[in-house]
Amino acid sequence: NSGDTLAAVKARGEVLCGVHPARHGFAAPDSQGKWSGFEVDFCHAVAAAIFGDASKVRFVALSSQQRFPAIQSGEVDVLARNVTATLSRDTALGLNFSPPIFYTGTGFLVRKDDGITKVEDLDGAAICMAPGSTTERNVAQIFAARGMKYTPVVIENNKQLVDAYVTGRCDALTKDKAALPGVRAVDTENPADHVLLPGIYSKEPLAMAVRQGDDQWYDLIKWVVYATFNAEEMGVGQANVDEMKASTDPDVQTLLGVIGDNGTKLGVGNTWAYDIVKQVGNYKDIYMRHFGPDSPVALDRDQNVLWTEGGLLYGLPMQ
Amino acid sequence: MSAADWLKRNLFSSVWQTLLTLVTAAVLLRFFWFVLDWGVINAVWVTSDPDVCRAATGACWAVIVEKHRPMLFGLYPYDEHWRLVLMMVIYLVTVVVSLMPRNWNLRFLVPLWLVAAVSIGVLMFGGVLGLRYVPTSEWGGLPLTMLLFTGTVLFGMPVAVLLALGRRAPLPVARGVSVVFIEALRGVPLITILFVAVNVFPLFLPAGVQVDKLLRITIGIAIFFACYQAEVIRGGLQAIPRGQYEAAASLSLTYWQTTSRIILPQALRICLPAITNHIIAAMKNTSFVIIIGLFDILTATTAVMQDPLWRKFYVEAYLFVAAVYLFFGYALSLYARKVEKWIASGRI
Amino acid sequence: MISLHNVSKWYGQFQVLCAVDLDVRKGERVVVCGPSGSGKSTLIRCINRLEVHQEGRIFVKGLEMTDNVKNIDAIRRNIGMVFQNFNLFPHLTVLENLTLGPMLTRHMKKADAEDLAMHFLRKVRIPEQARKYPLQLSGGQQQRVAIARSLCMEPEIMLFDEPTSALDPEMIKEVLDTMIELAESGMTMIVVTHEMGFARTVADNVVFMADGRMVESAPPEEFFGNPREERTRTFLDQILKH
Amino acid sequence: MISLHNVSKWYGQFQVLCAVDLDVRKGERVVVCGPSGSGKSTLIRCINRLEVHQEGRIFVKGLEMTDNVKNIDAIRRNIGMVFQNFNLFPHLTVLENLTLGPMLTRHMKKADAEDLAMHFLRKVRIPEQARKYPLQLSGGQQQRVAIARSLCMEPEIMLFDEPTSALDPEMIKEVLDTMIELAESGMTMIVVTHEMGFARTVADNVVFMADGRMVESAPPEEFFGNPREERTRTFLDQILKH
Amino acid sequence: MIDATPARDGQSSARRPKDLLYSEGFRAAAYQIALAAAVVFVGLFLYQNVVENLQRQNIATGFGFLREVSQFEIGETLISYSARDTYARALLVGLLNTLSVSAAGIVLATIIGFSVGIARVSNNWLLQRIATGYVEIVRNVPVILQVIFWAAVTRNLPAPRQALELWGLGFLSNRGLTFATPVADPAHGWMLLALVGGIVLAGIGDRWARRHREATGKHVDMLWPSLAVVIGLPLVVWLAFGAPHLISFPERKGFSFVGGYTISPEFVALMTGISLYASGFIAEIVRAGIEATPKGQVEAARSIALRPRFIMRYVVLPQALRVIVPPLTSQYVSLIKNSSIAVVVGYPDLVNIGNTVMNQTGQAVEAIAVMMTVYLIISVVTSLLMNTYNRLVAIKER
Ligand SMILES: Nc1ncnc2c1ncn2[C@@H]1O[C@H](COP(=O)(O)OP(=O)(O)OP(=O)(O)O)[C@@H](O)[C@H]1O
Ligand SMILES: Nc1ncnc2c1ncn2[C@@H]1O[C@H](COP(=O)(O)OP(=O)(O)OP(=O)(O)O)[C@@H](O)[C@H]1O
Ligand SMILES: [Mg+2]
Ligand SMILES: [Mg+2]
Repeated sequence: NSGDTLAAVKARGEVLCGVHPARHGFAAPDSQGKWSGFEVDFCHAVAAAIFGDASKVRFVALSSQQRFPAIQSGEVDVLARNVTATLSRDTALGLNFSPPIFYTGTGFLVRKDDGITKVEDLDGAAICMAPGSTTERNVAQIFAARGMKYTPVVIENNKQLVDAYVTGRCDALTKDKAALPGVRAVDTENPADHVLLPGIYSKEPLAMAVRQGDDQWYDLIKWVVYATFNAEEMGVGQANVDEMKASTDPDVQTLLGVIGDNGTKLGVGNTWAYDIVKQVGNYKDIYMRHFGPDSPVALDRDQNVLWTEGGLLYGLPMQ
Repeated sequence: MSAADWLKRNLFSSVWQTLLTLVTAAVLLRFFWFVLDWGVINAVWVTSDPDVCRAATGACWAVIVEKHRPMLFGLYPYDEHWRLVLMMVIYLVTVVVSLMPRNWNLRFLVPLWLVAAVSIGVLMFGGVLGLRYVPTSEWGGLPLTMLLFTGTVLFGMPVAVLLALGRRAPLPVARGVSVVFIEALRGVPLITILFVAVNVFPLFLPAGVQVDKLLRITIGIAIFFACYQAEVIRGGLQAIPRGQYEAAASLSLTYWQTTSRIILPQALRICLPAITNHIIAAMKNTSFVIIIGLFDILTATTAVMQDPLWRKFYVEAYLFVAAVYLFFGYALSLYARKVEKWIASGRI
Repeated sequence: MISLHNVSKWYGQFQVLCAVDLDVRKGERVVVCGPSGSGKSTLIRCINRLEVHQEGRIFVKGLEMTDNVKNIDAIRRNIGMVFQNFNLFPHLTVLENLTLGPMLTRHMKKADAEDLAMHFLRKVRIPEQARKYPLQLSGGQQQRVAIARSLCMEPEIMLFDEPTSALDPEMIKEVLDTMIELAESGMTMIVVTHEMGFARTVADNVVFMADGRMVESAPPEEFFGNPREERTRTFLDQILKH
Repeated sequence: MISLHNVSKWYGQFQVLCAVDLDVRKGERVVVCGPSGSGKSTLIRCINRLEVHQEGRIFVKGLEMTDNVKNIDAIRRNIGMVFQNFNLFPHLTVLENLTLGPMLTRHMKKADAEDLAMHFLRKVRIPEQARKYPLQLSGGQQQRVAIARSLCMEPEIMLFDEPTSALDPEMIKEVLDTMIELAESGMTMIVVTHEMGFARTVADNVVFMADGRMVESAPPEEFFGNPREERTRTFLDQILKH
Repeated sequence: MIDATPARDGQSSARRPKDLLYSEGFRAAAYQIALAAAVVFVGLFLYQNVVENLQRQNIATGFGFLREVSQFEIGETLISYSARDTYARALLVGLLNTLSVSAAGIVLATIIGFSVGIARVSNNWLLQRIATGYVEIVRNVPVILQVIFWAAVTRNLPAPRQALELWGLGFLSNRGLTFATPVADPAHGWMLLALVGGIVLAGIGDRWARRHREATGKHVDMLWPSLAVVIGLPLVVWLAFGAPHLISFPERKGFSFVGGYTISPEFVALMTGISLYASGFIAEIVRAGIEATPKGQVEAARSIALRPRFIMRYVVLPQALRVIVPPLTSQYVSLIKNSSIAVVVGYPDLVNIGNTVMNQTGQAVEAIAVMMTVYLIISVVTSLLMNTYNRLVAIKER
């Protein structure tokens, strides 16, 4: 089993990547059907590592209900679909999680003129959420802990869900906090009428997921993620990667495949990390592309900064 | 009968009837006036500015003009929409041609459908002749509805016939298998079958074997359709007098010869109206794929109605989709009525 | 040609045929009569294995009728059967009704089968109806088509089960005429009928059945002139008074 | 008892009855015959107002048939009607079929109604079928039940619309026998039928209709022996040759 | 082969072994064994694959998860439920919601369906045309489109603050239909009892009237007395309790309303969609039922001078119901099955909850099996009841 997936992907010539059907900032097709987003770029990174060509990905849009069966049955090779890594998913679902690529928590989007400023104001509110999400559980805990009541309105279809909030059926929309700015920016008529409640009320580490039992494939995914962290840490970005190739720093040389045979160990070409940074970018490049101040879904990096800056991103050494 | 007679008999035959007529006519006129006022007089037909629509008191048909492409074609790559238009033309021509009785011979129909299927496949998938490859996960809109529907009927009808024959077969095992299969599937909602097709079916396959999701869903709907249709066909089979079997036996025809030449042609003619009803139902049922996120015309429309600027005009958009279904459903039932007439007059 | 030894048949508890013996030689014409429910239909349907007998043996042209598919097939090809209510295939034209058997079981070419069909349609005197559908014909015409359909299989034996009883009086004659012609051409025939005039004219032997038993079997002169059994006499009295 | 003056009726453009005159005295038995579609059924259905005539006047026992509900009700109580296809209520037992009318419209006690019903069932000779459902009976038995059902209303007049034409030959006799008995008991009857034997035996008058017109009306000896009209003769030739 | 008569009384098999191949009995047996083997083989193959796949990927199996704590809330519950209850209880909540929305839908569909069906056979040409148009439209637009449409309509109702007031008795807003209800009072229980008592009394009265008629021949009209006792008895009880008339009026408070009773927009949308869709089919069934009673039946009844209402009651209705009830029931079953599209609009029915459970636990096979089994049980029970009914009312034939 080990090695099956990589061999199959190579034979197929493209990576099958399960993504969210429409989560602005993370994954969404534009009106021309071209996918873009933070998680989409991680899929591209995987393709770049394997084929040296970031475009060799096929995106499979998955509803929250379909995402786990799709990865389990092999319909997709890797899941980059706002999956919160949890113990039960790791075990009972037969998954393995990459290092988290995005740290967030449960967030609430509310209407400004309702005068809600904190979670405590939501007592008795109707709250829209997706079924079977970790958010659904977190909300139950957040409200129970404060002795408050709410009416869940649970809708699977993401369009219908957002529609229910926007039309006023719900007082609040709850999702991963990182997903809400996208909703506000794209789906509301006037984004200024809606605010995100401050504060983070739960842990939602989003990670890529693969099937259990294929260690080689799991290793590759894991190190693709670390490569983006380490590249940022070493100051190797899309803009300067070619110059950095000439760097004498052995760590940079190892990363970019100038020396060593990390690629061979992973079962891909030795310039795999170079290809990632060159074609997709390091973590910061990817983040800024989709959540930077100029993007429609601007998001502070919060904990999503390197450990060296007090954040949670910590790439293991690539020796 | 003179017009006055007719009016008297059908509308004003008694005081009570007259009253009823007047009240209904009043309500009806009011309704028509509203439709006219809202749907025609004050309607906005073409504009790309939603504010123009908002200012109007009537319908905003402009939303359909403005959004027709994502509504009709879903996620399919924008620059490749011409392929879908071409596909629909080929599809409709093929269907219309094959519905005409004078074309009913296999030597013409089989090649026709093969050619149509190949060219539709080439257009939809691409990847050859310099066409860009488009995986099934990006297919959508009306073409997807058409493909689901056609797949359902083409795959479902033979299965239905087999199940119906199985249920009437002289072999108890065949009967038992068919009965359990038919009744179990008819007892559950279509949604659960779609769930199985999407979420569970892959687990039934050996490791490494993959079946395209669209194909799985089509098969799911088709089998569901087949179970209902099998019951209809069974009704037709039961209506065939025993004498027909005996006459066939005395001509020494075999079971399959009897079935295919004598019994089925008659049974299918007998239950044609019910068969048509279920075929129309199959067309409506394709809309269930919204639940599993396939981008048929209905899903595509709900997605388009997500646009905050145009969201307000959902009534117009859904009326449009309803009209599409009504159009095809009505065309099918008109055609079926015509076929019944042909059968009655011995033309076919 | 045909011989039945000791044939019995039950429907559940009810015995329809009790140890029936019958021998029909080549070219012989046998008329079977008897009260309703006496087992006449069952008898001739057993010869064609439209019903399965449970005891005794049936031979047709030397072949025994068992559950051997090959034998059944061979026997059925040699036997034509005409039913009370015609059982034509309503979805096929007259011509298609006639050519179906020859094409499918005798593997004839279409053109040959149609020639053959037209030949027999002329014989039953309705060649002009070839392109019509059965339900567009009168009962008498339908029955003649049914006869022609059997003849197209060129059988050596013809079985008739009350071929005229579903017909209006005017039409009975045309069908009986056809059957008489057929008899004169030397066909082996077993006919279940109550048309005693027909029996007198063509039968070599008249068989009387009651309660599943063969009560009497005799040439027509003897059968009508001087029946041996009491049962036969009562039956004839009833039927001829009418 | 019954008299029709100049009765006419149209279905749309098509005239079914053209100025029909008819007088039936108490105890008289009239047989109506004529080709199919000549308006026989329509005629007797007008007498019971199952159809509405558009011109002319109909009197039954001195009451005129208008759209007066009371009159209609009174007249219907005096008239029993037997249909070609029996029209028994299939969801009720024979006994219930018979007692329904007496109990609901004549306000009889259940016990009395059942006694009455059994009386008439005996009269039509099937008292043993009282607890069965109509569809469990043979056609002849069903028609006799239908006659009994009408009789249970103790009408003074009985109308029969081809009471035997849906029956097998063996059953015709039993129904005709019942009707003959009824005639002998002195009931006023109008019978639409093609059973000329019956007409000869019991009719006081035979009426011949064609194209909605009453062509001839005469006592049976005269009607059969020496018909006045050419139409009648042709019709009788056809029907009696049979 | 005569397939209309299975060879149940086939003769003893042929005598020589070579003949065996040609024996009808042997062939039938061989086909059966082959078919059975194929079925078993395919079944085993699929089962084997599932087991292997689950094991290889280390996916949990079995129904043990039903006893685990669900950890999610449900918006509408008929029984007490919280996030601390088990998955099994969550599914039960879903099932009850399925049943309640279906029950409401069945009532609505029946009322509309019968009205339209009767209008379809009305003598009034205009009414008949309108009914026909209605039937054609509601039957031919996919039910899911109808439900989505009504969901959009309910969502686009005004917010609670601008809610439409309904004659001071309630509000219509995008939070649903909120209406005034009497404040709970011990009298209500007794009134319910009185209502049941009234219905029983009316039934007894009807039987008495029939006996009386059978015994004396006199007809007593029980329609008005029955109505009086059914309505009157609860009224008397209400008065006896001092006519408690406190009513809980809904008021705007916080995010929506307090007081009164609220039906959620999802419930309204789902119920409206599925019941309008079903009403079209029911109308056709009713029309067919009415037209199925042969004209001769009515004529025969008229000829024994039965009055129109007796003809209706004793001749037409009993026969029409036999035709109507079986297809009507299967429409009810398909309405129940259609309620599963709740998942699109977010009404917490069995499938919606099952869907959540499936996502939470990842045990798709088991969760879907639970849903299918429940619906299968509903179908099977209904068809058993229907068979019994059919047997009871079947018109006895030869
Ligand atoms: N499939 C069956 N099951 C049970 N009994 C049957 C079956 N077919 C026929 N019978 C009975 O067997 C008896 C003989 O039937 P058969 O049809 O041979 O009589 P018949 O002499 O041809 O009468 P008829 O003149 O009415 O055609 C009848 O009593 C009939 O009721
Ligand atoms: N409801 C109707 N609408 C139009 N025409 C009708 C209707 N009922 C009967 N007719 C026509 O009226 C004519 C007389 O019908 P009627 O049933 O009285 O004939 P009949 O003499 O009883 O014939 P038969 O012997 O066939 O019963 C026929 O031509 C028939 O087609
Ligand atoms: Mg017979
Ligand atoms: Mg008539």
